[in-house]
Amino acid sequence: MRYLPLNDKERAEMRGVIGVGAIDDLFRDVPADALNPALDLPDHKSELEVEREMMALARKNNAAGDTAFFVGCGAYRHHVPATVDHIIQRSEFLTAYTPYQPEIAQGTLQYLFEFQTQVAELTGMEIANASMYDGSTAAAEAALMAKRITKRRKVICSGGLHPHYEAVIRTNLELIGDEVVFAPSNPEGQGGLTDMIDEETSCIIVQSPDVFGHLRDLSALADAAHEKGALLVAVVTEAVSFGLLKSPGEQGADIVVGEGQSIGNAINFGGPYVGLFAARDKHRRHMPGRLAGETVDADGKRGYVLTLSTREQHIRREKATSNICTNSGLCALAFTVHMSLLGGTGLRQLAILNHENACKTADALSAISGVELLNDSFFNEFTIRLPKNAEAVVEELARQKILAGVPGGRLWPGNEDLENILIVAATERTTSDDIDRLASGLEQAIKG
Amino acid sequence: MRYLPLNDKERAEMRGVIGVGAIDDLFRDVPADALNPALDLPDHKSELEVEREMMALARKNNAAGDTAFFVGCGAYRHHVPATVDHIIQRSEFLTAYTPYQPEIAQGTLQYLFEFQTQVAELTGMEIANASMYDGSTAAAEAALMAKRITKRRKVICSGGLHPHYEAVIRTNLELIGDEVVFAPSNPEGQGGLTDMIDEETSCIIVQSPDVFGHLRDLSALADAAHEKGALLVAVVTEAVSFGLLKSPGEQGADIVVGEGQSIGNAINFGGPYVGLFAARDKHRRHMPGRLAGETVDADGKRGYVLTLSTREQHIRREKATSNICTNSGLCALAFTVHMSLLGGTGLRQLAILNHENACKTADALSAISGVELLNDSFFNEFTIRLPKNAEAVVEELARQKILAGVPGGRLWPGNEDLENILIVAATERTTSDDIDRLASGLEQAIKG
Amino acid sequence: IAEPLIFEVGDFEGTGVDLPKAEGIKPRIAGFDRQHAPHLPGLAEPEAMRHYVRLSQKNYAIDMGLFPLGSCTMKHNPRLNEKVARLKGFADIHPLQPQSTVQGALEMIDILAGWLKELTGMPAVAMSPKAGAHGELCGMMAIKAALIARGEGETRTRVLAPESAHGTNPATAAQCGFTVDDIPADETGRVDLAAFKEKLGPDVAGIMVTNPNTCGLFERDIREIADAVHEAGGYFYCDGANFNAIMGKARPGDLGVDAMHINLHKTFSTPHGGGGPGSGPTVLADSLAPYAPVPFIIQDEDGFRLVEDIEGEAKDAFGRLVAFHGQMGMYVRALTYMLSHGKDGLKQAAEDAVLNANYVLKRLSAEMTPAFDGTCMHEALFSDEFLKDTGVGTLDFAKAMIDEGFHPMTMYFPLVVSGAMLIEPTESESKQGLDQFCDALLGLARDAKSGDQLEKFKAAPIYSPMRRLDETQAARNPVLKWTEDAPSMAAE
Amino acid sequence: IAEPLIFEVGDFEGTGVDLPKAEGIKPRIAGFDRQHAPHLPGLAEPEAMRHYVRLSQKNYAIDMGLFPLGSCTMKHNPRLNEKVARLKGFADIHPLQPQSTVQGALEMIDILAGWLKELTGMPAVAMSPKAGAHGELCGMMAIKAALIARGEGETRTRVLAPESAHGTNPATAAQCGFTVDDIPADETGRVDLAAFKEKLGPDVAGIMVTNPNTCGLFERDIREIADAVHEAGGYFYCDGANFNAIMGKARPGDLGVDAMHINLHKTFSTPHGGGGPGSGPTVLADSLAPYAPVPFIIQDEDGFRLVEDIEGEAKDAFGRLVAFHGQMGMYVRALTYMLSHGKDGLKQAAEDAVLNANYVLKRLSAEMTPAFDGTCMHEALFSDEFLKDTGVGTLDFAKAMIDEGFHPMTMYFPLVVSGAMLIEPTESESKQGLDQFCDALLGLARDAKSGDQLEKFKAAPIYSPMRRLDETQAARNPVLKWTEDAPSMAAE
Repeated sequence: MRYLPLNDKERAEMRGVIGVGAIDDLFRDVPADALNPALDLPDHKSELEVEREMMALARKNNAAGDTAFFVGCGAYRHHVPATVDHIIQRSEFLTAYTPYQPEIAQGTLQYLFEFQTQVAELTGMEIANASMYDGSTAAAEAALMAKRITKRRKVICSGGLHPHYEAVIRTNLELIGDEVVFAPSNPEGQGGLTDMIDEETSCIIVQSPDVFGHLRDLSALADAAHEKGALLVAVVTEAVSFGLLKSPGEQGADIVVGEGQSIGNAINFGGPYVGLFAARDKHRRHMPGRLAGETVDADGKRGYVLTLSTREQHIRREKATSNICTNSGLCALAFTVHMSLLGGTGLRQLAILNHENACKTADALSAISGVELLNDSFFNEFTIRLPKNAEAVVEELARQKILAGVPGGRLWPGNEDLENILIVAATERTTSDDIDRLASGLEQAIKG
Repeated sequence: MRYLPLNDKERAEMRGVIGVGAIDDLFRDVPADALNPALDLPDHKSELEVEREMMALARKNNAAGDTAFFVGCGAYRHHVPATVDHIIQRSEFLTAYTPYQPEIAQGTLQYLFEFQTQVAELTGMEIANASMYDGSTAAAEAALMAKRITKRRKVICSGGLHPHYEAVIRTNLELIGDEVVFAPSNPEGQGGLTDMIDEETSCIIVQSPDVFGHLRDLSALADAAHEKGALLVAVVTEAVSFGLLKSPGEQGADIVVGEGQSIGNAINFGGPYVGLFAARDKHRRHMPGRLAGETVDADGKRGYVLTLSTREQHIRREKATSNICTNSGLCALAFTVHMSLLGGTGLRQLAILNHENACKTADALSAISGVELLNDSFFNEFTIRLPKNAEAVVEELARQKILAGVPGGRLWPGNEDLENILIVAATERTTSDDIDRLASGLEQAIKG
Repeated sequence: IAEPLIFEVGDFEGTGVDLPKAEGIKPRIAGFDRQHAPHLPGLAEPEAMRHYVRLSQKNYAIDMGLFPLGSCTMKHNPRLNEKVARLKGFADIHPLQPQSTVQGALEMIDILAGWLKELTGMPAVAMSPKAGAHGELCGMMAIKAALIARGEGETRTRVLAPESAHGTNPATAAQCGFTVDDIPADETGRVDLAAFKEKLGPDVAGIMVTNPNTCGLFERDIREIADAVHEAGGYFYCDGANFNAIMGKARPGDLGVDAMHINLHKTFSTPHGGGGPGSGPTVLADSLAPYAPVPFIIQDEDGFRLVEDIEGEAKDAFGRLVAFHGQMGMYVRALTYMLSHGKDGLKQAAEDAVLNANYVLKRLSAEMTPAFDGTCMHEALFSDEFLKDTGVGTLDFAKAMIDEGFHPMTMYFPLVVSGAMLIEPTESESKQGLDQFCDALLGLARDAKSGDQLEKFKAAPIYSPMRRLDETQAARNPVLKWTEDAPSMAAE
Repeated sequence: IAEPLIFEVGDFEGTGVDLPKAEGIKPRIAGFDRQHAPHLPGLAEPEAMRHYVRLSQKNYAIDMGLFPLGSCTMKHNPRLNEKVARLKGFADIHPLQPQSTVQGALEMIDILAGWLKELTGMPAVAMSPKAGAHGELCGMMAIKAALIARGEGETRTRVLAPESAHGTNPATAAQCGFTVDDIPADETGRVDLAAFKEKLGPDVAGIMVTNPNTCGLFERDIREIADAVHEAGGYFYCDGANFNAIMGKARPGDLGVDAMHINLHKTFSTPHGGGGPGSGPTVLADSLAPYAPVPFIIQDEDGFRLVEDIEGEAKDAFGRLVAFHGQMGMYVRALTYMLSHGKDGLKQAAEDAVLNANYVLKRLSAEMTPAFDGTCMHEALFSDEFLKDTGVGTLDFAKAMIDEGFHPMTMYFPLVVSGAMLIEPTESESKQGLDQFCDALLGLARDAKSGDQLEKFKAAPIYSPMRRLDETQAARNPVLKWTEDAPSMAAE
């Protein structure tokens, strides 16, 4: 086996040193009838054969790059500079362990510190952690954090929250007996959230741009929440929007969580992604996840360490802020490198391009007879209502290598009110040709 | 521009320090009417756009991996472990300069030393250099080296030599008035070379396996050459054959040149490749190209330097052994890494697989009525004669995504004796399915 | 040489990315304009490349040498895995594109699930957990859901866990609303069976046991433990962090386990990446399988299909753990690793891992104090007994390893051993490499005992990019991001 | 820490590659069996990975910092180029597969050829030369062929070249059977026009001039030189190694040049790779174009077509320089670089390269001795005048740069300047980076002049993976490969 350096001669020699005759002498504690089970699995294969087998599976999928592509809803297909993948593949980053030994992990620690600074600036918050698994788990952690801060056990989710995010929050909280109230999802815009906030509410969780693409006025919601002693948790699933839109921090959010995939990371069929988590400094000891902090070494030189670890499970065990003990290090590095290339200026330009392509797509689609655009405002994604079931239309267009967007039926199965809606995203990768193909394909599909 | 770190403010500041007003003040020596020509070229583009443009060109080609593939004749499609490409892409190897400063280039120097050792062992020779551009230029350099050693000006090329190699040798020698004698190419086997050797002959150049796939008895040729005071230059275009076949060194060759592409490198439409160059130790001061040698540093530690540079053009100028002042460093690294994974044991296994797949292919094709196998012996490539023009057959099969091999007309344009032959190569990547497709496609094409 | 932060080298007005020109379309963002571009520098590509290349050179990594981290299984990360994970058919597909266009991806996940089930002898697996701790959460949530379904959600609230458990175990139990009750270890380093049985009762939801445990030992009473907890009406959660020791050799499903997470980034070689991303699929026994979260994959006449609707077909599911379907990129790498090894290679890997650990245990016992008698599984545990009265602590000893060119071992864990040093070499090490490592540690042990080199240990590391860092100062006055004009705490 | 050779760590019986099993088919190799497998070790993947990763860490590279190598143009290598070069449509096509199946590849080469012709103002280009020196060979062979066609092959045998020429120029001329005659430099560092004209005669084949020249100066009399050599019946070969200074700013074709090679690995950013592979296409004027070697690409109604037959359509071609069609992998990278920059970016790059060099020239002139008055092009040349009587030589000064974290500059070249130091920063450097570099060099110059730090210079480098290596010993008793049981010359 190409990955195993020992040969049989060495194995025998080592058994001799240890003083055992057979390898199974080292497995004596395993119940004899359970040792060395027969397994219905193949034997080892050459790299050539494995690659061929995996390529055959990969080829059965319709890669986004081979289509006119308009799918979003929490994962966005952006262009990532080649430099990013080069850097994250460097052995010293790729195969490093969690930086618990800071003397030989400054590479990891410093980029996490840079990442935290970038995330804090983008979200408009005071501090950020070193990343979470993804946006949805970050949102659940935010709800748990709000509970720790407010000592209240009721969470209100906006109807514009991505339904997967809502499900993750609900799963984490309801199993332990907390209450999760979810406002109904309305593709034409959300309202009435403020009336739901009461003295039991730990936080309201609001996404903007929301899952339908609408931009939300977080300031008003923040005021309403704060008035009742509750926190505002803002959710952002498209990190590129930070380049163009007012940050949640500026609008009074107490915790901002987000999906960072858009910057530096591929769509990867849903993972791995990188959760962004930012908050006010006063809440820092309630934060989940890792934090890199600045310090000095024995020679007085600036360096970085993991800090405030008394919040974490390896110290606090059942009293920890969270059971999480990894972050999404390599994806955070991809984010940091891409962001360090973009800079604020580049991110703004990128955001404008995204918005412009979405505007052009929206115009092209809303010109089709029978198609209704439901958004007054949007960033790079919007919702249209079709005269027929959107899921069927999407399937039909997929056969023409047009991936038209996310139909309501996919995210809200069984919800008849939403089965005709289609959520369409554009990015800087969207071409005029893509838009033309979508528009004409959609026109045909509606007629047909 | 993403690759240019200066901004306009800095540029102005720097011009101030230098004491010039406009940038063109620094270009004063350029004739004014030639400065800043209008160019009929596009302006800069984003990475996204460039990638799209290059991908569009790449997609117009029929990649070997998407076909049943049997093309060889000096470039072979082998499986290269993923580790190889990872290592050659490391910044420290990829973006390093020629190792003229050995204190900070031990990485490059040590792998070149390892490469030289591997090449010497594979070819069965005493020494090897740090690589040449490719096999064909190495062959020309070998002819020039033989001239320096023997002080004779006539080279004899075997008819089994790859015609491109012969052309390169001829071009390098005939322009300076030397004589190149080329025995006629006979796809059924070469003979009569010994009779052509005389006292004016500096060397005979013999390829084995030859371009038609035949294995040649080098020992007899070496004896005949040595008897007349000439040298035997052996050419090997398929480095994997070293795993199974008796080395040229064992058979008395004085210089061995080869194409190293097969080990570690992709087919790359012909380049970059890596030339192998090995010789007897007594001729080392006549060797062209770079050599890495062992030495010690000021602390007595073992290290490596470029050595015997008094042969080279930067010291000897017009007296140099060759004008060559690069090697094929990164391709040599790929060779070295792949070879260090294979080891002698793995190379032998690989060679056997290649030979077996070629045997299976030969059996399948020679079973077709009208197809004649011309080889008694071969390694992973052989020649068949078809009842019709092979170039047309190859074109027809290409439309079915079968790349059947190299037709005689491609390598010997205008040679009617060779227009019906087809040279077919198999490697470890050849599958039974590929062989079936080729055999049935060929059968149809011959009938049709 | 110190590497500045990007904020200290980059141009805050600049960008290292070229983009197509915008057309100036009137924005439709309802007045939510960000007034200024984010205040972040944009580095030209050559500047960014150098910054991150130089930063990386301050890291230690598996590709440079041994990572003897007990309980963390840092093994070789094959580059084939990286290559395959970047195939467009895996990396460039969207989680919400029509399922008819991603049949190969669903099939790939299904094949991987099949391997995990067969290797563990368990009938079901929840693929979506994003890391080991997340997999624990998945397993404990399934237990919670099963208890609720049985009507015992309110009454069974106590979870038992050995003192030697990973910190995530109690944290996870607490996150699911359980209380945690410690089980003591016996003198052999295993669960004290009598003490354990005494703690069983009608309020026990289950037990969380790591096996092989964090002392590097196989819980030889595992079946008795399983039977006892089952008899008491509880579930058996197994922490699978140490599965590398027994993959292909023994199956948790044959030993009475109800749920176990598998760290794809430990056992199946997906890269650790400086702290993630991980992936922690959780295998489940029949008793817990119905409660597995969405999404899961089923195969019917139309091909593979994701079940995502929590209200419909998956009505018993305890919910959803993540948006989308989990760590696809890690699945691809793990399956590639499995296919490469095959059942024979995985078994050989487990055997080599155990052989290597015992070799290290044996050789180091010449100077260091093994925590327990006898052989071990895939990791060797030592106590600081041999450092007694030397003035050298476990931390000093570990930091001195850095100067010998090695990453320190796991220290002060498990808590049941004084000044614990836990060494897991994995199967990726050659005998030559292990001998170098052992020689270096034996030398250090002798130096420590010699009594005249205390200074060296206290000052270590010296040959690293940084010397010992002041963690107390970092925690007392946390600086968690770069701020313009903030005074640096560095002396230089 | 010393890294052993693979021969010292690997298993000579082992292999780190798994292969499908052979079937045992009877070989058809006519008895030419190799008796034993080659005696070479096969390292397991983790061993090989560590070996080469650790080796790499002993290298300096552009991705780590400035490479101030005059005449070598070490600029940033964009990773986009690497990505594109690995597209299967470029990397996985065979040079002899039917041309109908590689139309995109031929088109790509044709587009690149178009850029090269437009940027140089020349009507033709031979793409196949594999490196700069090979491109010189191509150009000089074309000249030889043209002379032969004119019936002057035997009579025009003398080539003129400035003393400051790259060593490859005379070596190339000699390889084509010419003799070489040196032209002296004038006091401004340029070709001495009068001396040059005196050397012209009916036996002159041509002149080889680097422009900008190796003193970093533009040959301001270039048109007069061209006219004179043409009038004398010779050809003008221009060494294009320094084209980076003028790309987009001036075209050799507008200045009377007949042939010039272009180093794609210098000017157009294909990676230097520790010494190759390079690529050196040679542009040709109408006078030489008919003699261009095969293969070349033409476009007709059927698409793109390679002309390969030296007897047929290409009957005037002087022959063939390489098997197949040249350095495809480098073409892809170079074209990607060109498309990224565009004509505006290339011009800006040349301007920035010249600006950076002049900034360095100006700043360093405070302590170091510029070789010539006035401004320079893309590289700054200093003499060792400022080190006079310090005991510090150019070599010592350069080695001391290593301890400051920089690669040394080009030393002792060009030969026309005493103890020359030739610095080419390229456009890839930021002002901040240049200032650090200048500060370091100014500090070294002051240290050298101070007279009390001679030791430091003589001992340098100290902070590198190795100290100064004994090149004399290496050459006196060459050890060119590892041999089992050979006594190592190392003291350790």
